[in-house]
Amino acid sequence: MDVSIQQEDFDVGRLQRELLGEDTRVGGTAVFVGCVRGEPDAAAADPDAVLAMDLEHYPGMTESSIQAIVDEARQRWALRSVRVIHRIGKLKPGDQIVYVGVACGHRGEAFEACEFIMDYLKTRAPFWKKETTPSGSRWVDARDSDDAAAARWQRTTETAGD
Amino acid sequence: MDVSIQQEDFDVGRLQRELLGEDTRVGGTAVFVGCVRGEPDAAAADPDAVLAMDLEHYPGMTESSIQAIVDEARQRWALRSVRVIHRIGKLKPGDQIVYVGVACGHRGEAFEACEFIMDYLKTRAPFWKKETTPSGSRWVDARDSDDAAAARWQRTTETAGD
Amino acid sequence: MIRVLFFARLREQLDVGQLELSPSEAGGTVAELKQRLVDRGEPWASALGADNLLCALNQQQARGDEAVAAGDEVAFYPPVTGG
Amino acid sequence: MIRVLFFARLREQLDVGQLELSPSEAGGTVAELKQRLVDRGEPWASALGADNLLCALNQQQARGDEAVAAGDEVAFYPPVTGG
Repeated sequence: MDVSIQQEDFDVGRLQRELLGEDTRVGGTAVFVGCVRGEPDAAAADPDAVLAMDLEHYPGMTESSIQAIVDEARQRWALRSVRVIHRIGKLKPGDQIVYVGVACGHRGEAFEACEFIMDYLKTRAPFWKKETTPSGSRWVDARDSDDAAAARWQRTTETAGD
Repeated sequence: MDVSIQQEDFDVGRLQRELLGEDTRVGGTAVFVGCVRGEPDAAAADPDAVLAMDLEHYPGMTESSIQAIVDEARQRWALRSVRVIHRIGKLKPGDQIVYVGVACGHRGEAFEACEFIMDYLKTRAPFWKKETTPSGSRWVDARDSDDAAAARWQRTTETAGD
Repeated sequence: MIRVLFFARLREQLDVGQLELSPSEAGGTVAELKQRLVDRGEPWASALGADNLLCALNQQQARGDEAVAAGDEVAFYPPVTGG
Repeated sequence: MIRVLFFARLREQLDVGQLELSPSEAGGTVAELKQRLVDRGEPWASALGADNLLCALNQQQARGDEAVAAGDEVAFYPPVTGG
């Protein structure tokens, strides 16, 4: 199972052991963990401080869209193992949101595949963040920089021609 | 303390908690773990199979050269936290060799800084690997691809002009 | 019937998370289904008029010209912000 | 005295990990120190003649033209293979 959507936190140490398994062809693992940024103690000072975050998603499509991204990564790089976990529900600043871990024979492909999955997840997987601040709650706007990050991989395919 | 050289294994879960700390400005962490590749059970079949590895280093210069790489990364990216661990001595296939972890506000800089540190460590830090195989032991040769990986960062500086 | 889902800001603007339409109510394609909803007036017209709105047919991102039939699931949602 | 270190394959080829030279034995620079060792004949000449050999002065990578003085530490070693 490559993809999990869950409310519970995840244990990066246990995931690392699962990623490596007993596979001695693994030369390296690249792991990204995304966290909720915010200022939990700055509530009084800053009306825009993020006090909490709520993550909504589209059950079913979330899993299948991330699995499609993972499948595409498996076609582009020789992944020996891959794992994606995305949390949903109520989170607070400092909490882990997302885990993307890949194990490969060589470090270059591990870094590339991990960043590819994160960039595509950011622009294709149906999650929506709502922040709670002292002045109320608000939906987070999508960022153009995330679209640009995902578009890089498209250009790579075109210019490389393979 | 950013850099450790040690014989003991390291615990990626504990290191992740240290990397995050209580810093709620961290938006993401990128972590690379390098492992010994080999075929521990293929000894009889393959005279070139790696059965074990011994890592020699230059005490003192190892620490200072990696710290210099970390300092350079800190100048190029806004790292909120960084940790490098490199093991020395006798290792076997599947063992963890190296840990590079960085925590940043945003994922792009976390990925870049982590890969930068690994690429420079590969070409600048005075470690030497000696493999034990069924047909004897041999020093590992340096790879041109590692020099090319490190040279990428040089080009980036030149073309960006900052 | 056709199941229609709304998420995040859009769900709040419409104050509805899902509804069911008969194929004749839905029109023939995803885009026509959306137009039928816009034709209901406010808050549908404004909420579904946002030009960055995305849609999916049976949990695959859709362009709009895909045919919609009984048993299908259609979803409308704002740009995604996970990760 | 000047401390001279050898690592990895080079250490094995020379069968020596470190030695001490007086400033007059060492010559004036890192490159001259290396030449004095090469002049000892085999195995020094072959081992230190490898064209990809690296050197460091006081634990900083060196080019060869750096001056060497009493109390300095000079190291010679093959290309690195850590990570």
